[in-house]
Amino acid sequence: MQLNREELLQSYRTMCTIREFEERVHSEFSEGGIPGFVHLYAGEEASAVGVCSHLDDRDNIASTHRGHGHCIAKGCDVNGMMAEIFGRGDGLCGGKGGSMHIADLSKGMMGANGIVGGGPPLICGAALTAKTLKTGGVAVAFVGDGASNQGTTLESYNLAKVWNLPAIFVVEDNGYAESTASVWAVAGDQSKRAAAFGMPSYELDGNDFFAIHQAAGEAVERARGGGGPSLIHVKLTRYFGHFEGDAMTYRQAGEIEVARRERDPLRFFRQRVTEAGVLEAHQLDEIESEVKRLIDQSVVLSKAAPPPTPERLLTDVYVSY
Amino acid sequence: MQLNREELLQSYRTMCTIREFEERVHSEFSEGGIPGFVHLYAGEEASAVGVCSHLDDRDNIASTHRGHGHCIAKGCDVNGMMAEIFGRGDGLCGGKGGSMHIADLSKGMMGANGIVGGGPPLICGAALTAKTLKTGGVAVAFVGDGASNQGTTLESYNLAKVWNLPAIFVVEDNGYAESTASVWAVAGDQSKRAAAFGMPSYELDGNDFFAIHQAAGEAVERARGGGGPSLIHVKLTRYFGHFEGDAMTYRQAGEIEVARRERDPLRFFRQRVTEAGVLEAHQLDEIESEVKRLIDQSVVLSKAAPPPTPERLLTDVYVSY
Amino acid sequence: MSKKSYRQAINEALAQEMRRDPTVIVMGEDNAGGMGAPGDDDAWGGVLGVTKGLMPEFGRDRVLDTPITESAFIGAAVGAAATGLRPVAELMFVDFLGVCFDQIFNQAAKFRYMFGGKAVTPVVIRTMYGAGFRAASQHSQCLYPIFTHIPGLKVVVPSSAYEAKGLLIQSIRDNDPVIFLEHKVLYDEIEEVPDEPYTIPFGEANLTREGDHVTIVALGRMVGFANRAADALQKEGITCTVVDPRTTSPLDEDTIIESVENTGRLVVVDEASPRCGMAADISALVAQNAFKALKAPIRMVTPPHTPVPFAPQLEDAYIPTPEKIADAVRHVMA
Amino acid sequence: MSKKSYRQAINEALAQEMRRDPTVIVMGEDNAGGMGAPGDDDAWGGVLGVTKGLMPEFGRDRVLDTPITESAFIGAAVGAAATGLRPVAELMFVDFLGVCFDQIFNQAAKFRYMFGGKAVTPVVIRTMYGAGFRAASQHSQCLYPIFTHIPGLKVVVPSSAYEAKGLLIQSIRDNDPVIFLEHKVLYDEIEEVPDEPYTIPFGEANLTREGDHVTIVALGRMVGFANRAADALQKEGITCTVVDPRTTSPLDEDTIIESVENTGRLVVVDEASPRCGMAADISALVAQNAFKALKAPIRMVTPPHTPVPFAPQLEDAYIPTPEKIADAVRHVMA
Ligand SMILES: Cc1ncc(C[n+]2csc(CCOP(=O)(O)OP(=O)(O)O)c2C)c(N)n1
Ligand SMILES: Cc1ncc(C[n+]2csc(CCOP(=O)(O)OP(=O)(O)O)c2C)c(N)n1
Ligand SMILES: [Mg+2]
Ligand SMILES: [Mg+2]
Repeated sequence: MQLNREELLQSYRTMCTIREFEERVHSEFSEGGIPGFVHLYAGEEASAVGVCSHLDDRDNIASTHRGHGHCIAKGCDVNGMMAEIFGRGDGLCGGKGGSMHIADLSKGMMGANGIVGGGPPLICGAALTAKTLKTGGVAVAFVGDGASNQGTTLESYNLAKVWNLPAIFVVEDNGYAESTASVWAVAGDQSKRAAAFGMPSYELDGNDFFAIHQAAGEAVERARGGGGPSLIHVKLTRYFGHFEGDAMTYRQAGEIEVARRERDPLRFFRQRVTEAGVLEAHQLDEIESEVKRLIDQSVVLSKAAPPPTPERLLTDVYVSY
Repeated sequence: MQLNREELLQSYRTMCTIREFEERVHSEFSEGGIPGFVHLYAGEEASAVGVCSHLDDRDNIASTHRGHGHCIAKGCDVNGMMAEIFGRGDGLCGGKGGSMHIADLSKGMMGANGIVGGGPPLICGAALTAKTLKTGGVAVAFVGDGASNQGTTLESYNLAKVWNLPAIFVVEDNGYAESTASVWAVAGDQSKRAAAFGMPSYELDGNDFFAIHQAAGEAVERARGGGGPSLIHVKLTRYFGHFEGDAMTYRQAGEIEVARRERDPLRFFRQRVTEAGVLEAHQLDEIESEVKRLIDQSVVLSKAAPPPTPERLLTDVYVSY
Repeated sequence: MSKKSYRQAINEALAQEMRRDPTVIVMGEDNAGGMGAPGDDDAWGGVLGVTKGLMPEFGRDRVLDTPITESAFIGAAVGAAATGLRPVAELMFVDFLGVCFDQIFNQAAKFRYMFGGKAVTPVVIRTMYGAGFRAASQHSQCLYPIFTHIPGLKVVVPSSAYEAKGLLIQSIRDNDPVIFLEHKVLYDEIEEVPDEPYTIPFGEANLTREGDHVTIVALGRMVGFANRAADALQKEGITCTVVDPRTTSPLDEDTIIESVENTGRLVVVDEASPRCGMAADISALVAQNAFKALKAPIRMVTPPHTPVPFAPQLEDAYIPTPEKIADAVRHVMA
Repeated sequence: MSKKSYRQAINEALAQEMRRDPTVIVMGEDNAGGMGAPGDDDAWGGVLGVTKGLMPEFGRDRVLDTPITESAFIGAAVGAAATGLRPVAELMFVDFLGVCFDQIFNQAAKFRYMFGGKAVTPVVIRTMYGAGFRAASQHSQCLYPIFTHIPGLKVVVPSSAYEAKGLLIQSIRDNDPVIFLEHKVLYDEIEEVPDEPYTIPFGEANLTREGDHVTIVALGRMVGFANRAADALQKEGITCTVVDPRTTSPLDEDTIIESVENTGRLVVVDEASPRCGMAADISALVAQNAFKALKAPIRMVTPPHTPVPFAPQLEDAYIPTPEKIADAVRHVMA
């Protein structure tokens, strides 16, 4: 699957947006402006963007507690997201959801999720809608290595296959579930699990946008064509703690530095496209500066925005009651 | 694993007891004497007996809604079971459990279970007790083909492997979950599922007591020796409906007759041992008559027994409250 | 208008809504049945035959059998509802909520609130409840107090065939997640039910009779029992108002309070477990909001705080009876 | 005796019981932490550090990390309890009950009854609850009314460090399944706690203060709030009895009823959702059994029937406050 220049630029812009968004949330959190639990996606950008660049508004994704990257890749408004994380009234969810519950159903983003393994069943449903209404849409569940063990996830593999759903499961294996290593907690392996349920699968370097883009393209094409579900297993690194505030004593000293230095998906992308002469470094630099301004602005706006008005406590429980 | 004569006679006796018990419950149910939901195990005897003949009182099993066979194979008192099914005060559970909840923890029988997939997590716990207290015990979960898809079951595979538990999962695949065929509802296959979680597995003819006995012996030995969990997949036929009262219109006409005629595990056993000259037909005939008398008597006793006294409604909720 | 059983009324509601709205689908274990099996195709219609006949009319694309994976398929119903279908998913027995509750109470129930009002999740979960079938502890529970406890869910407890049809059509057309509870012992109870589709609004209680002395609030199967008790009491000169709230969430607080203001006495009857149950919920409502009207202590008639026993004699002693209800009324009249 | 936080009190209870009884084991996600990881071994002690230090003392065989498979490991704790261990399993946030509830309410809770009294299942499930952490709808619920609803479970809601230690030791020694609920906002609250092990029996409420005019029943974190309200009211000449039931199941009905018989007025404060919640449960109890003593309507102080919102301003408006409690007391005094 060849990407043209425009698509490459767009992909890089999205990855940069995620990175910058997360770096900025990290620093704002440490300054105390952001309430609650926040889980950052920095380091995992190639997965969200590699997959979501195949999707459009017909398509749905379900995300995890570590959802900012998926939201951005699926087209959620960045200002609305930042305002949501700050708990503002004009946040994407009116300040009622926060980092763990950002959603925009109009963009096919069915929500970050505070429940590990919450997304895959929902995605079977979105895929069922697509199949029933013949929209041509597909549905993607992102799950962590930890979530890959959850019964809800494994059941969903079976249901997606039995119903022959246009569903894709992306296992984002960042080596840890909280402080527990995936090499310990995940018995067997992800591809064999896919095979055990009759699904084709891919094992990929999660820092390699192009590999993910290629595999996701195949999986999406298969799903759209009625060929049923697939699983994509990507190995990648999270650059921050499990949540903001995590001292990360369970990690190897220098682990993140090495990853940032040697396997940064953004740098990897830059190198590939510039070495191949498809894009020039200054184009990418420009994107980076633009993105920085955008994120700066989103923080400024969020800080200035008022909290939800008190009566919002009681609204949105039901459509009607 | 060679069985001596005594063991062979005992195995046959247990299989006959199950068969006779179930045939009798079937006829008593249709006469209206037995309340509630009853699921019969007839046709699947080789599985319960082939596996449980390796177990002793250190070992625990968890069963299913189709639990009579497992109970008998694990040594539950047949009179107590029959009385329980009739809802009598001297039933194995005082008449408070009924067919779906027969248990005898003193025999390592942790209960039939009204919840599909209820047993495997419990078995991880029994195996953990054995491992922690170094009893040398193992724990076995019986699950149906339908239950093999349940998240609780799949999670338990992972936990048993990660914790390296002395656990064995026996998937009793009788081709149906209620009226739904396992060829449809089970994506992929059972052995690949075991492999996906790093477990050794066996695919067996569930009518062949000897094959099951052999495989279960290996699995039990592995578990006792600290080698971790295994999965045994047996294909067999249930001779009655999903529950008593099921018209079985989803089955092929004559399906059961053919199975009874051509693949009856009891007949299979008889043929093998007599052809090999290890046992003689009259020995087996005697067992059959003895068992018939035993079951007759259990029905007579159960019918004569009084219901639980009214105050039993309020007892046994807590040890103390 | 014709005589229909509770089962037929539910089946008819499903069929009529499926005809009306192509986005209505039905799913559950063996909802048609026979999937992949060599025999009949529409073999079951669910374990007690409630959905029988839908598959032949609407096809396998709209009447879906499922593997026994309640988290996956109830969650799929929720996800489908959030993306444009109106699924009616069957959780065979409500007792099975423990293997799929997250998708109901943390996902479906909370989407709209967490997402700031932007989600609409019109899913209906049909499920069987109640004792009386000798089905023992894991197949006889009520459990609707648990759903009622959860903001974001609507909870419907139809007490008769007429109620079942109108409330189910309302449930399917409603835009919030609805738990629709069918009492298994009522399936064969028959009454006059209109042939055409109709709706019964949520949160509007039904006064099945009116009297002067005592208000009896009863739910589901207990509505019939309460009326039998009231019949008996009438002979003693005690007349009762029997209130069937129809839905526990929303609850028609006004009608209950108004009735107690008229009668001054309240008996609440519920088949669910007593602790944090519906009887307590309704009693507390009245103790807070109609206290001045009360002439006697409120009386609750519920099963004891025990699991449901198997033996028929014990199960019969477990379930509230018309006699126990009448006794409670006599007690508040004393 | 020394100052200890609620967190330390819980940790100490666990350590002391593990020393006393080799069959006590602890399990949960990251309960030691670092399993399979290259860094520290005892890296976490659970997500908020409550079990930290146990693994170094008792080893990996008695402090087990688990995969994120709550059905499997909570079920394993139940199965282990039924076969000879005394597991203390951590369900990180009570909000996660939806992925493992079956093993709790259909298995652990019902074994003894279904099996005719032959099972003993001494499992403790420790779990965090409550709002105030800006953790939003899926990490802030109380949900203990759901456990309280289920016959066969015991439910413990410690309101302070002293209570937590004594009640947890009791929970571990108890022979029934116990749900032990830790309010996340209380973890850093400090008070004098005896160094030696001690138990606080279940079903015995604690009168944290005694007064003449109103009985306030409050649970968990709300006990402190009720006492703050009572402090403020004292200046107005209103004296309150504040009852901390400590356990919602069993519930010390006698102490509550007796207190209302003395004061004639009842305010019930609970952080759980209102419908079929603990406030309703206790109100109904009193409306049935101490009606004659009541001089005024019962008043419930709870959050509204909504999920827990994220934004701090909304969350603060959601949670009951000492001011709202005081207002309710003034209301029943009016
Ligand atoms: C059902 C449930 N169990 C536990 C948690 C607590 N929890 C939140 S994130 C997390 C780790 C998830 O690990 P993984 O799936 O690998 O995702 P990652 O954080 O690495 O992106 C845990 C245990 C939860 N939110 N939901
Ligand atoms: C969680 C749950 N879902 C559904 C049911 C209803 N049910 C009881 S047995 C059964 C079929 C089980 O099939 P299988 O596991 O193959 O066992 P078999 O009956 O064939 O022995 C179903 C769906 C249940 N008891 N529990
Ligand atoms: Mg991870
Ligand atoms: Mg089967």
